[in-house]
Amino acid sequence: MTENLQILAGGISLGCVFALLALGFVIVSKATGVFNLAQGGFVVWGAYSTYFLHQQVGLPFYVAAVLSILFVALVAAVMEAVAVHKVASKNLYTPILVTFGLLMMMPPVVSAFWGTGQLTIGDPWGLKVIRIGEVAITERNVAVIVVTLIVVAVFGLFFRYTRLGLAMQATALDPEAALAQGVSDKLVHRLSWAIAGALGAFGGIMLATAGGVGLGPGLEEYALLALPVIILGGIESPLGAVVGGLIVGIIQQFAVVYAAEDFGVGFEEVVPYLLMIAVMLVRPQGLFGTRKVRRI
Amino acid sequence: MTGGETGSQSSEGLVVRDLTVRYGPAITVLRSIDVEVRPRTVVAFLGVNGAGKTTLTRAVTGMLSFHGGSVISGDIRWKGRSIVGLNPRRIVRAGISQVLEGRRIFAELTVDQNLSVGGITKRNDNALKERRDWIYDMFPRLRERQNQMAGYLSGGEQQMLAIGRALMQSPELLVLDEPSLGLAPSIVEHIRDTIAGIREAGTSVLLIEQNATMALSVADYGYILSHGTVTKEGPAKELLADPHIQSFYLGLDEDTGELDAVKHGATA
Amino acid sequence: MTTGKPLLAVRNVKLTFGGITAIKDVSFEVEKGEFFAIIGPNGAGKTSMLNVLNGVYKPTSGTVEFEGQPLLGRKPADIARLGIARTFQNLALFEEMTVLDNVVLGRHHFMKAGVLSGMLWFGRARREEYEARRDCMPLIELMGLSDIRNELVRDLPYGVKKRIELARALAMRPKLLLLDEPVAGMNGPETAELASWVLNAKRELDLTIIMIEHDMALVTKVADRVLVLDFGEVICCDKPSVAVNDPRVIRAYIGGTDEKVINQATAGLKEGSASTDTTEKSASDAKKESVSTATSEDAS
Amino acid sequence: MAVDVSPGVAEKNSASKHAAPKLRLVNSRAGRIGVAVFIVLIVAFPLNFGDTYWLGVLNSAGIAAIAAMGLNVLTGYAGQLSLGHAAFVSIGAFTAQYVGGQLGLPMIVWLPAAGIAAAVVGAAVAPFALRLHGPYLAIVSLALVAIVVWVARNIPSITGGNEGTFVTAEATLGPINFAELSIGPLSFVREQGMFILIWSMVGLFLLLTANVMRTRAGRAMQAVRDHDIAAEVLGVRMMRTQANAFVLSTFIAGVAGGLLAVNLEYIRPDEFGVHLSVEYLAIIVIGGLASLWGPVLGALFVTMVPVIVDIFSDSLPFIQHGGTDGMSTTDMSLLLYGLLIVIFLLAEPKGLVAVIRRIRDRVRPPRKAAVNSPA
Amino acid sequence: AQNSGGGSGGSGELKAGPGFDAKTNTITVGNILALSGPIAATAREQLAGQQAWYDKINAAGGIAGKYKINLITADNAYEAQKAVQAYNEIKDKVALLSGVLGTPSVKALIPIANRDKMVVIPSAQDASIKDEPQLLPTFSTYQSEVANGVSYLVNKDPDLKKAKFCVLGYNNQWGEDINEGLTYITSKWGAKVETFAKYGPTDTQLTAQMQQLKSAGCEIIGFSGAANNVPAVVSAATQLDYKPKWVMGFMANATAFSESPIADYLKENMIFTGPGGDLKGDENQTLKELRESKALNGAELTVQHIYGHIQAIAVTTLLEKAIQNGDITREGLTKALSELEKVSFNGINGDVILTPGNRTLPHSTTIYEYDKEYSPYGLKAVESNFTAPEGIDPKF
Ligand SMILES: Nc1ncnc2c1ncn2[C@@H]1O[C@H](COP(=O)(O)OP(=O)(O)OP(=O)(O)O)[C@@H](O)[C@H]1O
Ligand SMILES: Nc1ncnc2c1ncn2[C@@H]1O[C@H](COP(=O)(O)OP(=O)(O)OP(=O)(O)O)[C@@H](O)[C@H]1O
Ligand SMILES: [Mg+2]
Ligand SMILES: [Mg+2]
Repeated sequence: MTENLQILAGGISLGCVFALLALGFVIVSKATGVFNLAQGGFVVWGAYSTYFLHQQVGLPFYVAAVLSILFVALVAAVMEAVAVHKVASKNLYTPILVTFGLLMMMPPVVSAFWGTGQLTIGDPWGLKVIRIGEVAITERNVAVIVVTLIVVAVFGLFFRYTRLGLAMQATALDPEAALAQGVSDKLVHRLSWAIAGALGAFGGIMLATAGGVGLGPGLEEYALLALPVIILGGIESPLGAVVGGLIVGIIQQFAVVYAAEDFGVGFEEVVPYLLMIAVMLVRPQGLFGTRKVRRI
Repeated sequence: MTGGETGSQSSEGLVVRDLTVRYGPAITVLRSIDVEVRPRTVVAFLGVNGAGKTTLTRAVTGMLSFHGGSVISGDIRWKGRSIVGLNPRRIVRAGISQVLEGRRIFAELTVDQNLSVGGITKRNDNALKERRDWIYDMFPRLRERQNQMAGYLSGGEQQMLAIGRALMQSPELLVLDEPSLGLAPSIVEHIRDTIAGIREAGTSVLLIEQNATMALSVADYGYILSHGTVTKEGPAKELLADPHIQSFYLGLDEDTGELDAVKHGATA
Repeated sequence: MTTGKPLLAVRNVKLTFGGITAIKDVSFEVEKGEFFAIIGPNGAGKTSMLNVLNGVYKPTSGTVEFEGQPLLGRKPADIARLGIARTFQNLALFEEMTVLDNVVLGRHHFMKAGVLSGMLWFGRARREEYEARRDCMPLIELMGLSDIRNELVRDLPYGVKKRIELARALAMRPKLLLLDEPVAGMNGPETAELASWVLNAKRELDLTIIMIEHDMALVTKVADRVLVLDFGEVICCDKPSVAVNDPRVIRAYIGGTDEKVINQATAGLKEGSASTDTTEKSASDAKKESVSTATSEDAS
Repeated sequence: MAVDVSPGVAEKNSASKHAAPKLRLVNSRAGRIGVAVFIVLIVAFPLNFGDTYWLGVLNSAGIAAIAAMGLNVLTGYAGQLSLGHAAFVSIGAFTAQYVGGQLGLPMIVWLPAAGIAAAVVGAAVAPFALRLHGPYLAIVSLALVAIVVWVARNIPSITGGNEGTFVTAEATLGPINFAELSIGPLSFVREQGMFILIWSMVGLFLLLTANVMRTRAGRAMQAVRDHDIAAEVLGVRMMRTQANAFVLSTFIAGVAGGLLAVNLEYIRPDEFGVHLSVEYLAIIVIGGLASLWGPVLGALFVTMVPVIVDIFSDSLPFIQHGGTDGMSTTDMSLLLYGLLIVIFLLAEPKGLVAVIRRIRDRVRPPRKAAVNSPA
Repeated sequence: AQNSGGGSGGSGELKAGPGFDAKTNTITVGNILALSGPIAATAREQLAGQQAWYDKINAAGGIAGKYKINLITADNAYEAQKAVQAYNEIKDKVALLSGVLGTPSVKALIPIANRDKMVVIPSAQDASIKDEPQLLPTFSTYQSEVANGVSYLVNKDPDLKKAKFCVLGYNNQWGEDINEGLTYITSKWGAKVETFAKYGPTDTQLTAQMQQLKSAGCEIIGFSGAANNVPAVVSAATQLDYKPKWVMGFMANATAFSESPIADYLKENMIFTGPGGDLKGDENQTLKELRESKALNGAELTVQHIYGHIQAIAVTTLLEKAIQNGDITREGLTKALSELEKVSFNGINGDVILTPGNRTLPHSTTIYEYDKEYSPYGLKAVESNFTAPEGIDPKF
């Protein structure tokens, strides 16, 4: 029992990391209709700039983290302005590849500055553990879970109740019509990228903590792990990202223990995809997605 | 220039002077156009498909650059200030709003949310609420459907929504691009009355129409656009009476004979 | 009209979407060779009715028979094969394909060749392609599309697109042609031109037509019978001259409060029946240079 | 250039009433010369050009071009965005080794078998795709990659499991062994023979896709892409069309996989991952979606540009060589390559095909198009 | 093993092929590795390690007193297909390949190397390639390493023979290798591998695996994984308050760990295995010189440097033999390889015995403990060139 609770706790924090990474995709997709592969780059930048500000400049960790998140948000917005905006409404394919090109460019820049070795980001959580009854959970995981929940709540409210949230949805649906109502598509697009950048950066920082995988090259790959989560939850639904993340995280963790041997090598790696397909068969728009409106 | 009957100062309202518009490097669509929309008037624009009517609306509402077009020469003044090069947001805030050709409602937002987007530049919630009620009164059909995804509305309902959305901004100049397209006669009539009502309420209207009978019957003044230039203009009544215009732009009933021939050929 | 077995029989069709009833209870019959119009206020369920006829929507209840065969439960593609073609209210062309390819697609179900023989450009595939193009060329010429047949549809003006849609539907050699607001967005002469093409095609190809249209002048002129829908229900189904004078139709559709609207709508009817002389000019000529001298009563 | 059924220029006034347009695949003299040159080059070029490095690069490009042609059928012509293409290439590759290597059957058997195996799986997944659109399909198709890698890792008797397998299938056609080509007294290196094989296949598939796309089945795919409901209402059977697109696309992918296997001589499940799928997508977008030559041009771009950039960045002064920190040549070329993709797509979202078309139009102005303003 | 004698190779008699510049008497050797991405740090250190040895040989006048060695690289991005491209890029410029990083890349090159008669020194520890005729493998296998590591622990504390032995490893061949080595050595005292917990290289959360190991009561765990997996391992173990003995490969260490919170756990619970010896001591002259070499550019000596050094020693040993034979063409080098009986590494690695068709890879392994004070690399040799007294299966 304790064992299972322990695995559940692990699954929840893993799920929250997935959710954070997925949310970045979801925001951009919801507001601009672009499927943004560069998200992985934000993860890298967030982690390394925090390292730089904390370990090299000497700022306190939290200050460094907040500054990095802001910095990456800015970088993301600039990227959107310079490279993506022009092709955003072209078709589905061109923006995917432009963002792929952007993704390719980011790690080399990082490794030019910080080399290719493993680094220590110096987070305050370290390996500290909180025990609740028999179940133990690292402080870092608590931080991930808490922040994820806050972020998601904020987003839910934001999209439902604010003008800007509405503007974002409208722009995604029809940029010209939104523009005609006085909604600046540029502002909306940039803002959504900035948010995605901030989320990616936060995800990156958490991944680079000692309780994560550490800071090193290849961090951008982790963003891709969130892809099945996005679909499972529904590509335009922040809530879906979270529920999807939790489902995948928890089931994957249990699969590691209870199913791996019977289903062959590498089963837990396909678990997210199998879950995604299972959901797709029943609900092609994902758990919380809405069906595309089409009529003739 | 304009032989209109209203003799007010031309620094009021919308004044387009010598406007030339081009798409890309080479496609010139409007050539030296002069247009004027005075306060509290309805001005109709007629012309065959591709004449450049929509392009004119884009020039006025700042949407040209979105389509890769630009003003090459000339000026557009709104209430005395040049609005060439302003972005659509500034223009909306200056009091010009538009109904795009082809409805363009937000298919995956509800009817209500569509209206909210329409009023997005306005801050006064009470005023918005009143405005919304006013629109629902004007189009009761929309009220019935207010929580439905707009994409599922019928063509005509979508057109009503598009007009309603533009009116949410309480504009001083409303630019309508083919508002009667696909509407039932009673609704066309309704919209005609609405346009007249809007004018009475102090808003001027730039009306682009294929349904010339409808347009000229509500307009004060009219322009005929052909291949990017104004080939004729005048008070709406005069245009309506002009036999050339009748034969080109007015309703089907003029051509009775031919159709009957074809149809009778069928039965013969 | 001839009686006997109708070409199309719609009985007690009901269609709902979630909580919304698009069609309440509609029954009507269309005879072979008839020009049948459907009118009604926006959102009355006209387009939905066409969608039911060609299988895009599945009605909640009711039956539809075409030439005695039930249509419900068949896929749109199968219904097309039975000989029902249509055009769309909001244009549904293949934008990234050429005009010619769009029209040739109308021949799709008359052709049989699959991927393999197409790949090898051999035998049937090759023969069929030649035949399909040969069959489509007259239509393309008829609609005045010859010069642009290799252009991509995307860049063409609205009016031209409407003509391509019609050509594409006619290429299917349908028995029953469904037209959803074919002249929306066209001015008078353009409307006349299109109407004359439709009537020509009807005669030459022996078509039965169901047309949705808000242009009452056109409806009164070309239709044999008019079905009037309101809120998904039939409020009238009769000759145009009868329908437009039906008070319920006037109230629901044409605009009951305002006399002049009725006058406007019925103007064509009166004129049409009054006028007997015919002109030799083709409709397309009329659209171009010649200035018609016909007069009309001023609507306002 | 692209699939073109246009009549000769002389016919443009359609003097001949109701004459069906001619259906020549290549309708201009320049075009026909081009085709002839292409065919001659496939044989003449490798035999006179011995640089195995560049031949090797071109061989990779050729295989990528074939695989991308398959993706172009699905994504370009049929409008289904897929990031799962690498999975089908890998099925083809392992099938080729199983049939050609383990069973020892000749190329005339293993090459089609590679295509068919991939196509069978393609046909099986086609029905799912019908319900999905846009990014949904893209990501769901990613699952294919993950699943195929997982399966391949768990059937070591065929795939060699994690560690992969050497490829012993032989590239022989009757007496011709492309891996050890010799003509009379002349014998050629492997790359030269493989060039002839690979680029002949490129030519063959160019012809086959061109034919499909100008005939009934291919037209239906494009129609479904542009407007599925309208296509259905015209009598196009969605399911069949979708399945056609998947089968054709994956068949081509499988054949490409077979060629990749013999060319590489060693294959491993993990090599056919997401990055490969993205590369194929990059090829068709950079080359030009839904165009015949797009995949070929795109493949040349995607395989040769990094090589050229590499050579170029090698000579940049501030680059670190050897084992110490600093930006390596590799990082530099990754950076430049990413930058090139971005710049190129911003400048020409329609791809290399559009660039070439523009250049051609500048050289030889197109005939006036009678578009717009129906006067 | 550096038989610097033998003046038999006058340039007049030397038959040379690609990679030899007769004007400068320079022999060029090539490296195929990834200089970007997660593996780049490893690659760079290996290169520096190779360069250090060549510098030393060149400074002493070169092989046979006159032939200098030049090192060039090509990038494989850690992909097999790119490795083939990289191979074609440099093959005409090199006499042999002094390093190919990554087992997949090595395997992809085997058929080509066989055809071209190219000799390749693989940077791989895979037992399956040890008898490939064109390869000159130099390292002990993963199997040997983990076996030695566990044997070391058990011999220090015989009570541990009754411990429960487990594996936490990648769900790929590397994990299988560790499992195989551990199964082999534990069978010597009648034990077995209780649990093999698997994870993917990109897994961030290892709580479930750790719970699995803990529940099974594992006390000694063989690990396969890279440095970037270790924080997650330590985090999960700490979370569960779980402290078995871990036997890690040297690839699992990173300099950065010494200043990170995981250092204490490493020190208490982990030993590392690999080639080399006392990284800071002076007993071994080769290590000392390597540590002070210019090629390291002031960096702290790591096992990866030694790894590269070992490859370079193998290269020069082979070249000496070939030069003695008067033939450094591809065929000549291949022949020299087939004639070479063994390669020795000055005490930084066990001997490779090159019995044709049945080679024996080094069975000895240096055992390191982790100590962050021994910083910053943190590996402190507690036993140099240790071979399990139980013996190592010759097939490893
Ligand atoms: N973005 C664009 N780029 C290039 N040409 C354009 C663009 N938009 C419109 N055009 C061309 O400009 C001309 C005028 O178009 P416009 O849309 O203004 O006509 P319109 O009078 O509104 O026609 P309609 O009655 O069909 O709506 C047409 O020939 C059209 O092809
Ligand atoms: N797919 C759908 N989902 C939900 N509601 C729908 C759907 N299709 C149609 N409706 C609803 O059914 C009603 C009838 O629509 P329909 O398109 O048939 O009207 P119409 O008579 O063609 O109107 P118009 O003249 O404006 O085109 C509308 O209220 C519309 O909102
Ligand atoms: Mg227009
Ligand atoms: Mg309708």
